[in-house]
Amino acid sequence: EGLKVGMITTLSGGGAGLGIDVRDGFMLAVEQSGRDDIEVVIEDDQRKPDVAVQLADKMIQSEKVDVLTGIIWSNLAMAVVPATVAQGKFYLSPNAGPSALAGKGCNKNYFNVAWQNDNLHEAAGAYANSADLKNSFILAPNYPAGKDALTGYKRFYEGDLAGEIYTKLGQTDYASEIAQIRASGADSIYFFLPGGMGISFLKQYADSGVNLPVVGPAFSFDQGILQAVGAAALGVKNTSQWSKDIDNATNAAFVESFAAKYGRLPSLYASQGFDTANLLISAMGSADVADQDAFRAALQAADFDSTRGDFAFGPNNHPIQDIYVREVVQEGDVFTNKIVSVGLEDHGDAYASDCKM
Amino acid sequence: MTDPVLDVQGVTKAFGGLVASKNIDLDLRQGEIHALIGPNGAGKSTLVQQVTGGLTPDSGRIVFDGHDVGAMSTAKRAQFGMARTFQISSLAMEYTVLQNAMLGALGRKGKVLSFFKNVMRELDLRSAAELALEQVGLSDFQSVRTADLSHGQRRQLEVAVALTLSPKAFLMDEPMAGMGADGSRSLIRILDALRDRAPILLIEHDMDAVFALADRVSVLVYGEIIATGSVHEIRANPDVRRAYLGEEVG
Amino acid sequence: MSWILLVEQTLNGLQFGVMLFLMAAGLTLIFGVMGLINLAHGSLYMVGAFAAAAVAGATGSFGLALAASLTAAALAGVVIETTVIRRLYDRDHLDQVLATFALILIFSEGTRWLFGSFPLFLDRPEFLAGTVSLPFGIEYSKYRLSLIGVGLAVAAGLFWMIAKTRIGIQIRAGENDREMIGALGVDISKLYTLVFALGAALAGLAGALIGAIQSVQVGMGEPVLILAFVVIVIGGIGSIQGALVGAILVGVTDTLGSFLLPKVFSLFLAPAAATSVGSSLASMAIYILMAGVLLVRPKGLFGGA
Amino acid sequence: MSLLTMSGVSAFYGPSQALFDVNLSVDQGEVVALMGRNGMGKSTTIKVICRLLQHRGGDVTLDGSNISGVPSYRVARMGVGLVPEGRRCFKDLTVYENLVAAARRGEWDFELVTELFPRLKERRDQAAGTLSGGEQQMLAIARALMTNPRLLLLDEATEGLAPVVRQEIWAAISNLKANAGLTILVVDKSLSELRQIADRGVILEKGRSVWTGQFDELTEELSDRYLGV
Amino acid sequence: MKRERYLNFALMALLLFVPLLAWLLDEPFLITLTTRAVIFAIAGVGLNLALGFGGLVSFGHAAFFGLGGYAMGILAHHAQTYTPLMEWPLVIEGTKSMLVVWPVAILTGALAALAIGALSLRTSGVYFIMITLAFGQMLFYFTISWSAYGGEDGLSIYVRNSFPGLNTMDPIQYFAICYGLLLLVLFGVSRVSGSAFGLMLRAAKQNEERVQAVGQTPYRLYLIAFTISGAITGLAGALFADLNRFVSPTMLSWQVSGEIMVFVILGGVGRVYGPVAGAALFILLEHTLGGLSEYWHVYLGAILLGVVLFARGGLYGLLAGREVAHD
Ligand SMILES: Nc1ncnc2c1ncn2[C@@H]1O[C@H](COP(=O)(O)OP(=O)(O)OP(=O)(O)O)[C@@H](O)[C@H]1O
Ligand SMILES: Nc1ncnc2c1ncn2[C@@H]1O[C@H](COP(=O)(O)OP(=O)(O)OP(=O)(O)O)[C@@H](O)[C@H]1O
Ligand SMILES: [Mg+2]
Ligand SMILES: [Mg+2]
Repeated sequence: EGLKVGMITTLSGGGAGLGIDVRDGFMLAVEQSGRDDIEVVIEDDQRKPDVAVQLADKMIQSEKVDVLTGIIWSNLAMAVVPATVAQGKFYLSPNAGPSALAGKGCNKNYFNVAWQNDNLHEAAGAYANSADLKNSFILAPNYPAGKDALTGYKRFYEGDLAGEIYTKLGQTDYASEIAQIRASGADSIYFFLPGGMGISFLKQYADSGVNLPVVGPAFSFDQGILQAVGAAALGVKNTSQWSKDIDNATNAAFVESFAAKYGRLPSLYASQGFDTANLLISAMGSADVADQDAFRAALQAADFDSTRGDFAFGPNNHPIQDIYVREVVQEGDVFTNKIVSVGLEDHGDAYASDCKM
Repeated sequence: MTDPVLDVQGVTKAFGGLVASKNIDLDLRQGEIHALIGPNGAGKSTLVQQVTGGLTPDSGRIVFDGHDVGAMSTAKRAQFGMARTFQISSLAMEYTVLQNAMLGALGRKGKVLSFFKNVMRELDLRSAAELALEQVGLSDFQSVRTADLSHGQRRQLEVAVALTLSPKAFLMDEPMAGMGADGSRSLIRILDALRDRAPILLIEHDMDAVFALADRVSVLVYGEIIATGSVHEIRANPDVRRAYLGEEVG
Repeated sequence: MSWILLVEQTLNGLQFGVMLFLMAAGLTLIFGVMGLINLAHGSLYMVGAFAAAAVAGATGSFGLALAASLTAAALAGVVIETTVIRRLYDRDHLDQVLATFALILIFSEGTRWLFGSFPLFLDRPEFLAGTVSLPFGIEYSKYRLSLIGVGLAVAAGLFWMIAKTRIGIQIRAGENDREMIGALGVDISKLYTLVFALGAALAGLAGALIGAIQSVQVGMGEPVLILAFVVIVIGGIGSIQGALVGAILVGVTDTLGSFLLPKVFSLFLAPAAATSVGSSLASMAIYILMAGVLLVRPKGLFGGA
Repeated sequence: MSLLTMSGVSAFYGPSQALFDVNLSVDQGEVVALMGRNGMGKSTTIKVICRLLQHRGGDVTLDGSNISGVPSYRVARMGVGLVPEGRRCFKDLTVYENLVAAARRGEWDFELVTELFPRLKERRDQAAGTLSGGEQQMLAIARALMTNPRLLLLDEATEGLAPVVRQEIWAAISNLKANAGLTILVVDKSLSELRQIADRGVILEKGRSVWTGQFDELTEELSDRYLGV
Repeated sequence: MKRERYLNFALMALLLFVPLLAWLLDEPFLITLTTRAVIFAIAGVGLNLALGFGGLVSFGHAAFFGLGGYAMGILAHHAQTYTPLMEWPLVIEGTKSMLVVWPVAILTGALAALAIGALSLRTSGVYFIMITLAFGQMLFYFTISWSAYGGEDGLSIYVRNSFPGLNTMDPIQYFAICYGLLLLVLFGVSRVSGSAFGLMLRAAKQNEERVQAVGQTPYRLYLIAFTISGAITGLAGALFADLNRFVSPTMLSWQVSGEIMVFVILGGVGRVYGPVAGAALFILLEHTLGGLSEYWHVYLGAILLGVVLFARGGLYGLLAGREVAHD
């Protein structure tokens, strides 16, 4: 029996790069599987929650899909996932992992194939301890994901805080924050500024004469962004569950075939899309989606070759995985990342204990 | 004699260094047409603006129908029964001629906070509006868009709207301007009959009209009233002839 | 908190303001002089930044990149003026809003089509890298300092052009009565094309200059556009001085607001709550400023009587 | 030779026709009065000449060349100066700026026009929108002169002016005609004043030119029928 | 005039026919899509009252839309978590009944519009556009950081609110509710448009001086219109939140204000049914173009541009001709 997947992701407007990577990674895996019984319906959510909700309705009611996936942003996921699983459909998250869906709001039909939102920040906190950083200055935008980020960092970080700032969402000028960092006596900086915000921050930081070690989650040092930051990012440590130099055959083949097919290096989002598809395909191999319980068990087993190597689901269907520390390096003309250490090994998340399924 | 309907007492107004009204006293009595004439830039429109509420005098009092209206808004004064026509037509250009006339009738009744009844079916208002249009000779144009009227026709409509207000006094700033000879003549007839309904303060450069209509004439020059009197006295006044009328006229 | 830091933050606010002015200048010119609400001004800013990034990428020269940003934005300006905008002058603001909103869609997705969905790289020139030392031990970015210079020069030039030159007078006359200035023998449509191109070029220049220290990506123009509107409304539409003063007010309010408000709240709130409330209020600060200014002066600071 | 001719001109505002078959010519150095009651098409005719309104049928020629489709600024540069109905001064510009905006090379300059209207010199830096009605009218005339026209179109140029000033303006116009050879097409409401300065008259009735001729040929019956006087 | 009436009828019939057909064919999504258009139409009709009739170009109507949404979201949130909304000085419980939610949303919209309008109407023209935007942005940033109700993540309501005798989770029944409300709002607005208030309001749009001279105060007329407009848009917000079972700060963003404005302009400013046509066309375009290409915004932009340039007065201007004065 075939399987119909609905992918709702961001394909137009400012945040389109992420959605396109997830889609391309996903479709690459589907294509490589050689199966013709997977049908994927793709729609653009324009990064608007209400549009995402409408599309989910459409996919479920009209397209009659079995599985939904694709959403990039936490606030869109919060709008779509509860209703989707309530209607008895599976949802596989290739990117967003809001805490509300990992703890009390978890659901047996909701699987997160990327990370719980706090994970990368937690690993960064752990790394800071191991790198002997004792006085961090931390900043993030003033919205739920930003607050989660700093909470995640502080959960593992043991040193003092030289300062803690919430910036405006979408802010582009960071002179003021940098001045505060300079004046604070910090010995390091941790920041979570996704997308264009991170690019602006790093460029301005590099030009400010302040010279402290910087740590961030992979989102600001991802393959799609690094070229735009340029040399300003060199040497920065960042945490990620994936890197193109993770040493396993699946990953090597993925990086090579992705680059060959799309003419660019894959990003972590692409790897997440790729893994999501492979998880799905592995489940199809051992169960029929019509038999929900069997299919769910097959998903839970996570019996697929992940680009990240070891991959398993915790009791709340969120990943248990290694989180690496990477460093931004230059390879020829290209800026990219190299693994320097493992930040947290077999790491789950802080909310699993609240989850009662 | 009864109190004047409008009594302007010692009004002064300056724009920077230019004093456009200097301590002006002027009144308008029941049943009369009082013409205000004077050279361009003498301060006639400025005075009307102060009376109607567009400008606030620097000092002086404006008493209308027994109320000191000097500090009131334009709308409030209009509700007291002060109707004006503008020197440059000021109409709702997208409306039909009839709708513009309805505005006056409606404003007069003060029934604006009615949200559900179709105004165009309020027959008392409508007949008031139609009557006024007939008086100025616009009956045939009732359903023409105001923006499609010629300049002179707009002037006529301007007067019609003032008529629908059935006010206690009219202030008319150059109502004849832009009207053709026949238009002027019929307007003279209208105004002539109107003075019994409400007195008119008439600003006009058309001397034929002023001489035909005015009971009294005041002459304003450089912000000061230099003479007030009957048509006959004013025509004979040599200062007025020099400052305003010129040689050939009169 | 030291006084030095406060001085430095004020300087940062000033500099942010001047940056906003670069963007707002073209907007106020088009808006005030031609009476046109151009939502697509942010798109021209983006065009400038992308052109600069593309040329800098190919040639490595920042000078050429700036030239490219000016040319590309001016050209885009001429094209949209002659095909779309000129049909909108005698329409009401609403039609202009809709049409230029449509232009944003076309420009944004068109750019993504051409350049892909990922941000581009654009860096300041090497000789402006690093910092200079100012009095009181303030280290200040050379590049930002030169931005202040460029912004002030643009302000002076524009002010002179609009207030004093014959062309400036004719443009303002056209704003009052376009048909009439034509009937007096002035080819107002050519003039407007020129002004529009000039405004566009300024936006493009701003995009390139600012893009060098921010991210060059699709949609980059929209947040700045809103800020630029705030600026010109505070200053009074059409007034170049107003735009400058408004920009600096917005810059300083924004910078000092996000810096000081959390500190103020921490005097009587728990630290976590203070940062949160303080930063929330800081994001609203410029809008509160704008509403405040308009309530006291409904036509902005320099907006006539 | 005719400086301006209109033959068989028709014109529309949207769907409604305002001019039907208008014929008119103005010779070099001549003053022609355009007359008719309110709404008969005088201003429309003026607008057609300076291209503020494009006509549909017939021909309009200026100096022998057909000006259909020529934009208004070109016609102005060919020497047509307009004093429009309702003044249309640039209200936010100062008096001086109003004049500078229109100025073209020639005899008329700021000094000369303010000699004709000294009041304007006094109000040099005042915003035109705050001038009195009559002052604005003076400004509109002065502004047209600043373009140094060969053909001057005056549409109710004396509306709202005090009688003395009117007389001055008519005198100045006679002067312009006599000394500068200026050609003038004038719309005004006072028949008696037009008689004094115009060489010829044209009467419009419901958008048609119904009479053309010398003023002494204008019988009482005609003027009563078409002008209401 | 006659043409306009036929057009209104055809439009409303179409809006009714499409979901009925979809219902027969079992295409529930099409019903939802039409419902979305209907709700946006209500918001647009609300804005049109201020914008079309009063000339008040509000760039902050998303605030009323969003507040209506939050009014519904907060009430339902408290009801579904069994926590009272307020305990002092009196206990207020949440609710999941539409008959309570609507009046609250309407009142919220009206009060917000009254407050914002009272301040904003001191300005005019472009300044008014911007000051309403400013108030909208203030509320937007406020909701983003309003962590009690989810901040940027918003609030999810798991099932729609209830309406006596109907199953609101059934798409066609929920559609019927929204359609009924649209009809009601249209009826109300068209009466207002022809009323004494409407005549004076539209006169104020054209010429304030004239309105003052006949003894009326434009400020008061505007404020009343703005308040009613905010109330209607607030209602639309509550319906929209219920449709999605979700409310978030996005509903208050300036893009949403822009979209509501687009519905009005696209349909025809100042035409009572204009926003209905505008919203329907916009949703149709958004939905059909989305499938064409990743770069579908280019086509959307081109079509919108075409409408502005070549169809003066929007769809209604194109199809029903220039607005004819009521007689
Ligand atoms: N706001 C203002 N600022 C400066 N001067 C002004 C202002 N308003 C009017 N004036 C000047 O005040 C004087 C009086 O103007 P007003 O309009 O009252 O004249 P008027 O008697 O009505 O003339 P007219 O017959 O030409 O209409 C004029 O010289 C005018 O320029
Ligand atoms: N902008 C316009 N749109 C539509 N119709 C118009 C417009 N302007 C004038 N008309 C109509 O065209 C006809 C001629 O108008 P025009 O302005 O040429 O008259 P006029 O002879 O100058 O009259 P007046 O002496 O009143 O100025 C009138 O019937 C008028 O209603
Ligand atoms: Mg006057
Ligand atoms: Mg005329």
